[in-house]
Amino acid sequence: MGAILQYVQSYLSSDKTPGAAGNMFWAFVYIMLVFLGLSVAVIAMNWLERKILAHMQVRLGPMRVGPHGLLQPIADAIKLLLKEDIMPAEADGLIFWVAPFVVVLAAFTVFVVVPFGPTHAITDMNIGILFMLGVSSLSVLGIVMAGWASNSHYPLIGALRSSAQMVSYEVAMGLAVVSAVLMTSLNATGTGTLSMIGIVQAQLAQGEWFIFKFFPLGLIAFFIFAVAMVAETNRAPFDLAEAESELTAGFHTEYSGFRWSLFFLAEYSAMIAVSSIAVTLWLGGWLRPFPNLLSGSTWNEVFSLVPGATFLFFAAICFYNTARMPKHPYFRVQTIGLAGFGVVLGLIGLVLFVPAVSSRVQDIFWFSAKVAGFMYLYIWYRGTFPRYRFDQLMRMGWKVLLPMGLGVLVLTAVVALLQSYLWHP
Amino acid sequence: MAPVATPFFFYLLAGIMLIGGVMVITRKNPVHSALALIVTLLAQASIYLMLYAPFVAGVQIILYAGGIMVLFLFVIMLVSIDRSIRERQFNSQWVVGLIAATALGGLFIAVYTKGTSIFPEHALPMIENDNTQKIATMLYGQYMFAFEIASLLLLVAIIGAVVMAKKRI
Amino acid sequence: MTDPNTTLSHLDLETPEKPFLDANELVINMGPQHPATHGVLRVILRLDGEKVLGLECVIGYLHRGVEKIGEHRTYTMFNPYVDRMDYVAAVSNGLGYCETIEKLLNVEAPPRAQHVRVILTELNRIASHQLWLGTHALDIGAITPLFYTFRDREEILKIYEKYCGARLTTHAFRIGGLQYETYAGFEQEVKNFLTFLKPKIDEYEELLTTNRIWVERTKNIGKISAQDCIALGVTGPVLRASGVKWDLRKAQPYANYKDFDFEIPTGQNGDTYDRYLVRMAEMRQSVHIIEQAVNALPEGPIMAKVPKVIKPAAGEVYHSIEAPKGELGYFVVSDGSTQPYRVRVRPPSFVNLQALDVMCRGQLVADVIAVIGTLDIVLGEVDR
Amino acid sequence: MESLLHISTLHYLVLGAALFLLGVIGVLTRRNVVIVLMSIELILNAVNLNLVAFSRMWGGLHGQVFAIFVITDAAAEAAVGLGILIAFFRNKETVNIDEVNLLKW
Repeated sequence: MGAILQYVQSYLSSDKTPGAAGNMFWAFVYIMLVFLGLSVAVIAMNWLERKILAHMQVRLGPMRVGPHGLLQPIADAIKLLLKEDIMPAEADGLIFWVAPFVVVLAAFTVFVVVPFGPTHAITDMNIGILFMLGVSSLSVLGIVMAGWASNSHYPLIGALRSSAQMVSYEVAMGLAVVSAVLMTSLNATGTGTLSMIGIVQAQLAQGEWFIFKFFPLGLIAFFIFAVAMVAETNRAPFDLAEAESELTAGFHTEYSGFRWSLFFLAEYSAMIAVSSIAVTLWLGGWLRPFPNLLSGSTWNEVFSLVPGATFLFFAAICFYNTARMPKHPYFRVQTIGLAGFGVVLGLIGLVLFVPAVSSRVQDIFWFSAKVAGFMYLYIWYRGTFPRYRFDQLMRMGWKVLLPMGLGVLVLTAVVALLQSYLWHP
Repeated sequence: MAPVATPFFFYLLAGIMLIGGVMVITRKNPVHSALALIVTLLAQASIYLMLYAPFVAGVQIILYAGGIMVLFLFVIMLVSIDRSIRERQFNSQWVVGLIAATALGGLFIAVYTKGTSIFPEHALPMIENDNTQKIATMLYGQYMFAFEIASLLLLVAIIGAVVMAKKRI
Repeated sequence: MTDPNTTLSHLDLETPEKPFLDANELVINMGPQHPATHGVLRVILRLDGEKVLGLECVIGYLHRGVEKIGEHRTYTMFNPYVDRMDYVAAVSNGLGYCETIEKLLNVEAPPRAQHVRVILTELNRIASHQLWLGTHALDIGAITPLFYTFRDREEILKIYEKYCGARLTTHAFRIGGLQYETYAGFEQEVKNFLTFLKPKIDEYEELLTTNRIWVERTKNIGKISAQDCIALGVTGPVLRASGVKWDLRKAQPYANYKDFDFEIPTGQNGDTYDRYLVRMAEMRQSVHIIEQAVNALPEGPIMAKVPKVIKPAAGEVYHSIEAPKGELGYFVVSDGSTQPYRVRVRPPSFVNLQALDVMCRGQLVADVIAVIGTLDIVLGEVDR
Repeated sequence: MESLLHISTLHYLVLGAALFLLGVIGVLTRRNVVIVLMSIELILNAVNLNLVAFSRMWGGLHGQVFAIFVITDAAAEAAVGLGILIAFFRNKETVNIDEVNLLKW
């Protein structure tokens, strides 16, 4: 018993990830935490997307289930779980059954290496970024399997489209990633790293986020990645695989109920995954903003208050809306619910002010805030852009992004080489 | 954490690979074959990890499972397979083929039973941490020429594939 | 892969089953339950990969026999039925029918009625174009304009509701004039609406006109030449976008359109983008017409002298108006009884839909969606 | 038993040999070109496994580098092979390797 306790405690003082420290207990705890956080994020994302999109489109969005529709995702989840699971008679049973799980597995596995903080990752792989790209590319297989197994025209075309699209944009994406990885090698030893934590630490050591590195090269690489990642996740304006006006619902036309919801889950967690790659590679991962401009312990103090303040701000919004609720007995439960939600947010905010908590959670907060920014972009794109046509999409991937990616890669290498010659002749 | 070459994982992965391999060559439907091959490839990537070769494992996943196999699936879906499923699956020389393969297997067994002694008892120590960096140094140093030739090969392959698959150029 | 039940005519689709990579292969049924066919249109597409080799429209899923019903109703009783054809432009349909019967009876609606008719019809044109814009943009993947246009279309429907009690199938006009006098504050409300709408049209254009994806998706898509348009009898914005300056409001002025000053917007390329621009310009022109009409709204009676039982002399008449979608014509034959002997409607959507095949050949599947959207068809009118 | 539980290079080599054999059987007996190509992938993978296992045994990286070259080669081979397959399928409408006999008139 004591030995187990000691095993559990031994990690707490460590400055490594549980995977790197070889501590199975904490690795398991982290896996559970990431899984839980991801599920909550997907649920929140579902609600936020509907609300933000609705407000962009001069409507209210879900308002009925819970205050301001807060419980809508849960109601939807229950509905989807209770729905009949239909399998077409002519479908290839096994593959039809396995496909959604493949997609979900691919989307969730990448989070093994996502660094939420210097110690807040399940493990730190030597080939972290390669692993992420590789595993996220496996979701294509699930999509192709789903489309083919449905044994129907529209899903098949949707699957072909999305596989062609994802394979094409992976190339441009890979080139952009390589140019960022190249930047990690600008240190005394001259060797870079593929490890996700190492990449962020390289940005910390160089005192510069890679998006600003070799301006505008880092920015262009980031832009290429930002475009490719939208295409990679099959979201608007690149949502051809599920373009409802053309292919009804694309590769998941024949899916229903629980298995359809798995595709939904996978889509959103894939969005979070690629956003976290972008954040890690170019936006400094868990580092707080303005590390150079606003440096010093005072500013550190100020920035450590931000997480708590953010939650208090959300709580304040909740209370403001509670006050605006109609004063009618019919709305009593909803008003109380909203106030309760505000109280919970406020309590979380207050807890985050405790220095011990704040210092441990700050990294996660900054990382999540940056990812949340990307999530907002995704919603914004969806509200603003029409959909690309397939040949235009391909032309953009191969004729615009790929040459740009190659150019940026070569230029980055040239500039890095010049710099190293000038600094260490 | 250094990968532990535990017997359990080795036998598990080896089992998966062999079952997958058998499925590849026995399934009627090429899509099933391709999926079995993907499982085999992923298991092999895990075996690479056990062999202290993380970079090769990553390349295996990203290139083989994510690239080549998607290409295979793509082509299988383009060509209609309805007819080939209904046809005979094995060619007429299958007996000869099996005998040749068995002979080759016998050869392998002979070589391995005779040559076991040349393998060292314990593998030499290997550091995993800078595996990628070392491979990069070798690729761009000692194997530079081979690397360039490989890139040329890929270019030729791309052009060849386009020329052959395109209806009108 | 081929659907054995597809009936094929001019498209020699009955090639033997060939694999997908080969030319003349894939035959796909788009619709009748497809989200982007604007109702129950079924399009049989012959595809080479994603390229359209040809297509055929199968219609009739919404056939209600409106023309036949006309033969069994009195002239007055048939009036509400025409609203159900192009249900998004019900007022235009009513105007066409009423004017046709008036022509048959040789009566003319009084000036005040004419003005109100023009106001309501032009409002209807704006509403129809707004609905077209929203759904067309939705088909191309821009989901937001739909909500903007529906928000503003609502204001028009409110004016209708206040005027005659109905929002969609309004039955606003009667043979010989109007049933209802305008309500108090009608003019002010219309004027308010116009000032409200002008910036909104700019807002739609802001979202789309210079949006690169929108331009790429619509420029040079679904091109049709002026000759083809004329040969196929295509009318309305589709014809004008191909560069033909043909608008029945100018060419054969009906109601009192000759009193108003307005332009006929035309395009040059005859592609989807031009049709979009033409319709946007038409909305502005309609605003201009309504402004003139509402400022010069005369006093006076709203109903001409029309007998209680309409019994036109035996004869036939064809009258057409410029509906939002093109030339809407009514051919009515009277045998001297209280019921028409024959009512034939020339619906613009039906005729324009013929051009779909010409416009889509050589384009991609995704463009078929855009072209169906840009033709602005209403299946209620196509099938009648 | 002891030798079974202690995983040595030989274990990997035997696994590689087994995969190689499976691949050879697939190439020699199947009629479907796609499956033949996949069997070739199996063979290449068996070779890779051996290379990496030897690289582990000698503590060097040459085997791994060579494995990467083999993977590159496999990609090229798959692209060209599938290109040929598509061209063949377009002409003959079959993926049957027995009918690849244009040289036999």
